[in-house]
Amino acid sequence: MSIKQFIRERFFPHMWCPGCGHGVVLNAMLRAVERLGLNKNDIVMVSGIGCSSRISGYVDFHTLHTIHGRALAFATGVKMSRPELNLIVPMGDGDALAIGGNHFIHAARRNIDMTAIVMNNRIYGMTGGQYSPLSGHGILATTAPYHNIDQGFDIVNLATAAGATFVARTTTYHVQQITDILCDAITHKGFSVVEIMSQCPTYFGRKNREGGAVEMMKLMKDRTTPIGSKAFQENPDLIQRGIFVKRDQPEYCSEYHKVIEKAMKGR
Amino acid sequence: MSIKQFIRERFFPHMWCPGCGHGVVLNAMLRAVERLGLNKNDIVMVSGIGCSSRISGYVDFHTLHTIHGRALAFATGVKMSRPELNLIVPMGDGDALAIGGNHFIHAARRNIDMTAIVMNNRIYGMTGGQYSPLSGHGILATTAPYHNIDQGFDIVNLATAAGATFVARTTTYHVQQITDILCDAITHKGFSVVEIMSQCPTYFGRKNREGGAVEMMKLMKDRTTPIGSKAFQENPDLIQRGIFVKRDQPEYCSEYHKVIEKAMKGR
Amino acid sequence: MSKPRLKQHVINRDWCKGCGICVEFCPKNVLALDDADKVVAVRPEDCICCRMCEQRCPDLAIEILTEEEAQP
Amino acid sequence: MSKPRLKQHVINRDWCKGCGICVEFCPKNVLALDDADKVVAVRPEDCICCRMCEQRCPDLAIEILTEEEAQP
Amino acid sequence: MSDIDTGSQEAGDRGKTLESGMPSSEIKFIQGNEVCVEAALYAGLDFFAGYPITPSTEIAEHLSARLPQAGKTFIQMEDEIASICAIIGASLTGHKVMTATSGPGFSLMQEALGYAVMTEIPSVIVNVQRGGPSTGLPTHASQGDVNQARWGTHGDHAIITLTASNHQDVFSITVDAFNLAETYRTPVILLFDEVVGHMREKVIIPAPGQLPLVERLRTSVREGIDYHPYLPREDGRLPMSDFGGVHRYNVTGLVHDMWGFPSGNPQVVQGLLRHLVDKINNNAREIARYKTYFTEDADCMLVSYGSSARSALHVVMNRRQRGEKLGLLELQTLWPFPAHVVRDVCARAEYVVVVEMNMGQVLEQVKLAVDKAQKVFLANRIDGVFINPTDIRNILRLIQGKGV
Amino acid sequence: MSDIDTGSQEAGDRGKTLESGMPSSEIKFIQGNEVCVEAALYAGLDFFAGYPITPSTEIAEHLSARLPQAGKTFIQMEDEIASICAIIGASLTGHKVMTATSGPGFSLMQEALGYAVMTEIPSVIVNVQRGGPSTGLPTHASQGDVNQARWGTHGDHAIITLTASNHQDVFSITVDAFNLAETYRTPVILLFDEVVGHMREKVIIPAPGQLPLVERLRTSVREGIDYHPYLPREDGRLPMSDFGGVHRYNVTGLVHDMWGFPSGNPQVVQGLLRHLVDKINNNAREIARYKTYFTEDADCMLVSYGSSARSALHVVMNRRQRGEKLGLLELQTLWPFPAHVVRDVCARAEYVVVVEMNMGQVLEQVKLAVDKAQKVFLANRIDGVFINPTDIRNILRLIQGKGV
Amino acid sequence: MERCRMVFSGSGGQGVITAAIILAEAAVLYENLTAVQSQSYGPEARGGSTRTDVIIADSTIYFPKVTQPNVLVCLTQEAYGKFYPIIRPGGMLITDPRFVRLEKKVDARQFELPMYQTVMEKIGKPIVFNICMLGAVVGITQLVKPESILKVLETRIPKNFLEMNRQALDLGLALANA
Amino acid sequence: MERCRMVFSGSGGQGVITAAIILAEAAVLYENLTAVQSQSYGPEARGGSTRTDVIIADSTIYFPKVTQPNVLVCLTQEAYGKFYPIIRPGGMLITDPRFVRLEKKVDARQFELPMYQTVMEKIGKPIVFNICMLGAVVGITQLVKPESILKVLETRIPKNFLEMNRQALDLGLALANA
Ligand SMILES: Cc1ncc(C[n+]2csc(CCOP(=O)(O)OP(=O)(O)O)c2C)c(N)n1
Ligand SMILES: Cc1ncc(C[n+]2csc(CCOP(=O)(O)OP(=O)(O)O)c2C)c(N)n1
Ligand code: SF4
Ligand code: SF4
Ligand code: SF4
Ligand code: SF4
Ligand code: SF4
Ligand code: SF4
Ligand SMILES: [Mg+2]
Ligand SMILES: [Mg+2]
Repeated sequence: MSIKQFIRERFFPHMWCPGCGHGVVLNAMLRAVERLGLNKNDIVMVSGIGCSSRISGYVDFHTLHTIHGRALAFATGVKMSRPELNLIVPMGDGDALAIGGNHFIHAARRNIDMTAIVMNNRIYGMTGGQYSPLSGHGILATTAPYHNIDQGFDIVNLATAAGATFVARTTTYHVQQITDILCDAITHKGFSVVEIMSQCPTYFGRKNREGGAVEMMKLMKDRTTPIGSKAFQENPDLIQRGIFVKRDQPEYCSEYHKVIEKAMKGR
Repeated sequence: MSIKQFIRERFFPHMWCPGCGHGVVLNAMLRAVERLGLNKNDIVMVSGIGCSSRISGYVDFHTLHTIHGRALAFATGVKMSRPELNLIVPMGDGDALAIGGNHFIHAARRNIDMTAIVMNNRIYGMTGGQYSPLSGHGILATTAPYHNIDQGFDIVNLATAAGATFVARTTTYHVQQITDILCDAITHKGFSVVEIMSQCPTYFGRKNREGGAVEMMKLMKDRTTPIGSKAFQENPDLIQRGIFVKRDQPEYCSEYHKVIEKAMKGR
Repeated sequence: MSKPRLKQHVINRDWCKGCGICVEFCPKNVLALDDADKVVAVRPEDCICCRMCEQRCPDLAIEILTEEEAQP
Repeated sequence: MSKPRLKQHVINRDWCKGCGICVEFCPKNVLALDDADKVVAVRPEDCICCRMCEQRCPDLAIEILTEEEAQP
Repeated sequence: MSDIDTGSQEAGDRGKTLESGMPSSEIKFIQGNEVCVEAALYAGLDFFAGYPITPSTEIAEHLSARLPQAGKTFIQMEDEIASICAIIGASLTGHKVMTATSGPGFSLMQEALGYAVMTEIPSVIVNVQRGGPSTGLPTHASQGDVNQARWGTHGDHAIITLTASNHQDVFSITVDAFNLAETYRTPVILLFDEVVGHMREKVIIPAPGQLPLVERLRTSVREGIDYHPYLPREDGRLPMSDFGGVHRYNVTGLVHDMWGFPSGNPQVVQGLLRHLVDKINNNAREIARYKTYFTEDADCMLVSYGSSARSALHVVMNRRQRGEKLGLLELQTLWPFPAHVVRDVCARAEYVVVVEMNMGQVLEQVKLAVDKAQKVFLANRIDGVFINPTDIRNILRLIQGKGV
Repeated sequence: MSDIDTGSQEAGDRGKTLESGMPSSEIKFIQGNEVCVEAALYAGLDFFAGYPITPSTEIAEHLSARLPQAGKTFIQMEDEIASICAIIGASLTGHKVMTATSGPGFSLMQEALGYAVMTEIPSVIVNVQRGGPSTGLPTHASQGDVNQARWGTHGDHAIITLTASNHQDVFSITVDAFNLAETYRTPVILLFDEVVGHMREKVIIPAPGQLPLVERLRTSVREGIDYHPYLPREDGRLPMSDFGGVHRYNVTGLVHDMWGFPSGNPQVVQGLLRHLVDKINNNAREIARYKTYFTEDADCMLVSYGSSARSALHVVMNRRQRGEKLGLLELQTLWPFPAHVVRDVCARAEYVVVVEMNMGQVLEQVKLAVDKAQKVFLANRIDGVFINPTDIRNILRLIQGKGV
Repeated sequence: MERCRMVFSGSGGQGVITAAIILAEAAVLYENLTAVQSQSYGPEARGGSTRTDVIIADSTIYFPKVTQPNVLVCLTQEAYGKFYPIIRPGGMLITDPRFVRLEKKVDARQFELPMYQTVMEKIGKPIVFNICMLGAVVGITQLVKPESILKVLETRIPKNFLEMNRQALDLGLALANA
Repeated sequence: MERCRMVFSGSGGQGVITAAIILAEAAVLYENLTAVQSQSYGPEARGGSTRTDVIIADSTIYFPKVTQPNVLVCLTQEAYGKFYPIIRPGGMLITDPRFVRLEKKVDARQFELPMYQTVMEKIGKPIVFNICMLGAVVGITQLVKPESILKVLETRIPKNFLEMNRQALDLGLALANA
């Protein structure tokens, strides 16, 4: 399989549970890299801490497995010091938006050129099933034994309001869309956010009686619809999939380059 | 003056520079408290660190002057443990949205009943004039001697996307609107965000040749317009003032109360 | 309620920092800064008691006392 | 490009965790889990080489080898 | 035949041992983390805010079920910083509060911990230690955060840090933590470790009233009279007034005067800093919790704490059976370091062996405490594996010059 | 007449003093914070990320102007956590990096500092100390973060911490910090204080080449050949490979093997932790920077560092003129604590007086280092006021039993 | 009584930890014995093999881990391969042939019990496999009375599942005594 | 030379700190002297009075702060009230009557110089008030040559403002020698 050239085979089978959506994301992401024909030496993957963040250990790029919630801040250092590299920053929903929420909105605001992937399983997988800012009201979790009263973020809205210039959403059921969108996102010059709804059968599925991986993927199929589809007009509870934002705006590293030029000339 | 009943006179004249907009916010805020007829013992003001955050020292409420960026997290503890109190949380733009951005979006998401006031002077006043996430592209600051390349947040958009159920903006020029909006915001049951554009003549004004306090206030008059005004339709560069969002949604403390009821019954 | 009539501009000279905000935005040009950069009501007779000075002062240093208020 | 013809389902039994995703979502019901909860192609002749199994497998454990690909 | 079930056990003067079978007490077989939860509830915990992290997560999980049952508050915050800030806010309204975390989260809490020290907020912070530094070894045994508990936040300050080795002690020391937090108006750190946190064993939940509880000392100053939030009484304690009550005062992390308002006056600065340190360090004897085993005649004193003390005690019991004069001092108070206890207990020992799972953090304190630093040795493990009696025996043999 | 301008000055063996008037060196009259900036640029600083905080802000401000002029990178991040994370990322791509902060920000950086320790990232973290704990006294003099620099992050580890008392030394010690960071592949902490940071005095910027610079040791392993990012060479150094270069490897804060991949193997754990500590602590002699004044015959040795050492030196010069046998040991390396130097230098002194602006943080180390702890005294100030020669003289009088 | 040190090992979903806790809890709550249970985690939170240690005694237990178990239960080949060397000479090894092929010589009594197969045949729900295993352990070691285990199950398991668990326990006891 | 310890005090906007830095820099860069300048901040970052210490000497300066100034400049009443007691007996006190009313007895030569008025009359820009003050200090103390001050000004001030500053310096020198 040609995507095998991008993985570190010796660590397989990976640590994820059977049916974990994070594996699907890995699979589709590798296909995007393959399709784009990127050189492995030009890719830096930066991740935080969580089941999702373990993805960096499995890919044969420059990989930086950091601390919980801070991946985008590390990535900013990498990118600003080597703007020619491709930065891919996969994060869990907790990683990106609980402890990491601030770095998320600030990276978006700066429009720094990197691809943030939120592997959204609506739960803290790594620590055993606590609710996340994406769980949503009513959900059960090990720290919400009655029911969760926290409203969930809408990642797409938040990223857009914060200033991201590429914002998209898809699910692990829609693997080809993952690959398509990631190709677009990685190519986009600016901060790209791709939310990928993913399943954690072990904790989210079990706690919330959504069944196993297969059933959860079917739910993602049933609960989502392409942006602006007729189905959505009829049922606004459906979650839209696709590319919500794609716009041009000066990218941060290029802007900084202008500062250098100005400074070198004397103010 | 009847608003003097709400201040700690012994600390006046206050520490703010001549013409500092933060004083105007204090003035208008006290009038809102007066108009609402609130009992001083029922108000807790929680602030962070910054020139703006010094406001808590001057008012005769329960006052909690905390650490930089974390006011909303402290306030969450106060509110959740004594839901009947009125929480007013004034913050600087840096305090609320640089280091404090995460607590800001999460408090909004939870819709916890408190009034967050962003005293937005687009600069770090306390530390002497560095750029903030609200400075905006092109601005000069002590850490942006060439020009600032960071895009600014739109506080209204960000708060809305994060889930705040009351979102408004006004300026220190529009003092009566400050008082009106604050009355609404404090009364609103849920998380209210009020952005008050404020002047820092000492750093922002001087660095960016906007003149003194008077000139800066005139600029705020000229650069803003009521929401959806004709002027705005003609000139979309104008900044809109008014109440952008005001909607009902279950408030966090009440929701938690339901959890207690459920738990006490046995699941 | 009858139109308020000015009794006095109560100015706290210790608190006034001379920023000039009240002076500039007074619709009737009632106020001015003196030599020591403190505000004074130079044309009190023109005052319409709109209280914009009082409400805009960042230092809570100026207050409009009207006849009604004066006799509680 | 001619329609791909299946050469082989390459299944990595060490990697397959038996989650059943490929089985469930194969449009032609080609796959099944065996006793040891590993995937096997039980009806390879029905396979249309759509590669959905390959692309959805979270464990990179199944691959579709087609005739074209087989002779690079 | 069992090799460790004999030997008398002398409880140290402050080490309270519970007798089983007390009326209406309850026996449970639970994890150490859950014992901490039970004890916190017993002590009157009203408010918990936390963020999950291995190996402390079970504390949050159990409390999320238990607190609402008691009409009290559980909240999972967006991170550890928010968690400690939230409990400080809740403590100010007059509630008993706690948060729980592990290494990385504890590092994040350091700024706000200093705020709690400075503003004198009663609060309990649990750190169930895991292997460090950094993400390290999330699920493994380690006791590497002892010095961080003391010095993690910036600036001079003092702090109370407690630990325990078995579930009954986890219970009583957790209750103690709340009591000390109220007594000294200070954050107290409970420094447990992965072994104690995750292990299950019996614990007897004492009947209500069986363990003494210290309640918040509230001011008797009446409404309208000046209340000084930072004026110590004769006995050194500082009565509080609940936020939302009748006294409106200011709380700030800046150096402040007795009214709680910022001050840069050198006398105020010196006064406040000395007060913050002295109120704790001058009461080191009161705060010292420890247990002693066979200390009267021991030639070789083991000094240990937390789960390591279990292995140390195993060895002591074992060797005593053979007539070897080993003793154990089990520390339950780590900070302020009970140097006086260590000095006394180790006075006649020929050598002292500190048993811990780090590179010698308590070792250094013991060296400072005893008469002759050269007689102090270290028996430790730093590889994530729980130190076992064989490790200690092997090291003892080397110390005694007997080789491997 | 001046009271302090005589007396010979013996530079300690590692204390490099610059001669003025070297060709193409440049004289400047600037703040200590700006000296740090000049030195960092001299050392080859490529990348700075920071967040403003008093009294360190001027470092960021000057760099925001200077770095782009040199085609290098300055970025103001959203907070201190992001700042240290960003510099770690930038260091991995092969750049010399720095961040600067003060107490509260330094507390926030502790988690990521531990990550830099664990992943062995060359980096320089400046903490210009202010009064603590908490927000404390933002604009006042203090040296209260010495122990935090050592123990602020969780887990066992070692760290290098340097300081200086005057601008010429601020320059050379800052350059040293970068050199040591590269040599030992580690974060290095520069612990300055408000007085040194804000004071202006003369500094001679050395000509290029005048001070030795250590550049990043890059692997000689060629593309395609296995590169081991965490395999020390014979001499203990670990060659690096730039991220974005030809070797793709993994970096993690989990305990990892020589390839950089997570491992829980006890041998790997023990090996890594020992390596992290030993690479620094076993080189304490190499890393020790200090200066000595009149140590040969001193009956009374002052031990000091940072701005306090200026006041101490003032007293020494003054008293020497009167024939009193005072000496000064000025420490520039605080961690690993140069115990061997202290022991040697203080050996013949009748008493040793540690001069610092905290409650005795270096005092405790000096007590551990000398032969007789009882001969060590503390001359300090904790009230935010810069300790002055009179303070020291008064305390000396008391120590000498002469009363006030 | 003789102090009994046990290690139960298997893979994530098999419920060996729950079984260990139930056993230890039964000993403590209903037999007035002392017990300690602990578990070790791999370097990862997920996947991999699970190991839990239980010590049951009639006196205080200080060191809570097991270095040499009297009783070793292995429910996967991987666990068997990893742990068979630590068995205490003269101890007992319990395996299920559905998961483990015995390959090594050990100085221990070996019990190869078709627990999985029996559970599937008689009950049809793999979820009670661990209770069957527990029945076998209790049957072989006689450490606690089966009733004590049942008492624990009653406090932990919803009423409608209780019968199934009792059945599984009996199946295990029967296998042990076969 | 005699070591000279100075304190300049005033309020935020008056530029006393800049004046102090220029003086010290002139001494160091153009007169081969040693100098240290420092400033103290109030408890707050804003408002309040400003104080800056300068020591100029021809030998190493260790302790960088001034406890008893030879030269004390006070440009506000508040600063005067706060600092007059620390003046070194026999020192010099420089004030501007526009801002300071002398009320206390001090053992020092007192120079009441109408610097502000002069600047406003002759130049009309309050911004160079501090340079005029500096001229007065230099004129009175003779610590450095006026040319050295000018050299520093040249490196710091945009060309078109230089003349104005030179003028202000001269006005100060003149006042000192009046
Ligand atoms: C500072 C810090 N706090 C908490 C943790 C514990 N922790 C590790 S991963 C994680 C959350 C994982 O959830 P998510 O980011 O959604 O990733 P997932 O495991 O679901 O893929 C937490 C809370 C940590 N490692 N560091
Ligand atoms: C953790 C921490 N980082 C940095 C600082 C320094 N600091 C104090 S206030 C401030 C920013 C002030 O700006 P803003 O919040 O906009 O308030 P303003 O002063 O403009 O009203 C900063 C960076 C601090 N006190 N604590
Ligand atoms: S716990 Fe959930 S997120 Fe983690 S590996 Fe298992 S299924 Fe995936
Ligand atoms: S510095 Fe700016 S924000 Fe601060 S008090 Fe002065 S004018 Fe106001
Ligand atoms: S607005 Fe207030 S402070 Fe400003 S000049 Fe008027 S009275 Fe004085
Ligand atoms: S009340 Fe109105 S009119 Fe009168 S002085 Fe004030 S601003 Fe002017
Ligand atoms: S999807 Fe992959 S892991 Fe799952 S059953 Fe199929 S081959 Fe096996
Ligand atoms: S390629 Fe398509 S048809 Fe063939 S087995 Fe896979 S999913 Fe089924
Ligand atoms: Mg998740
Ligand atoms: Mg601001």
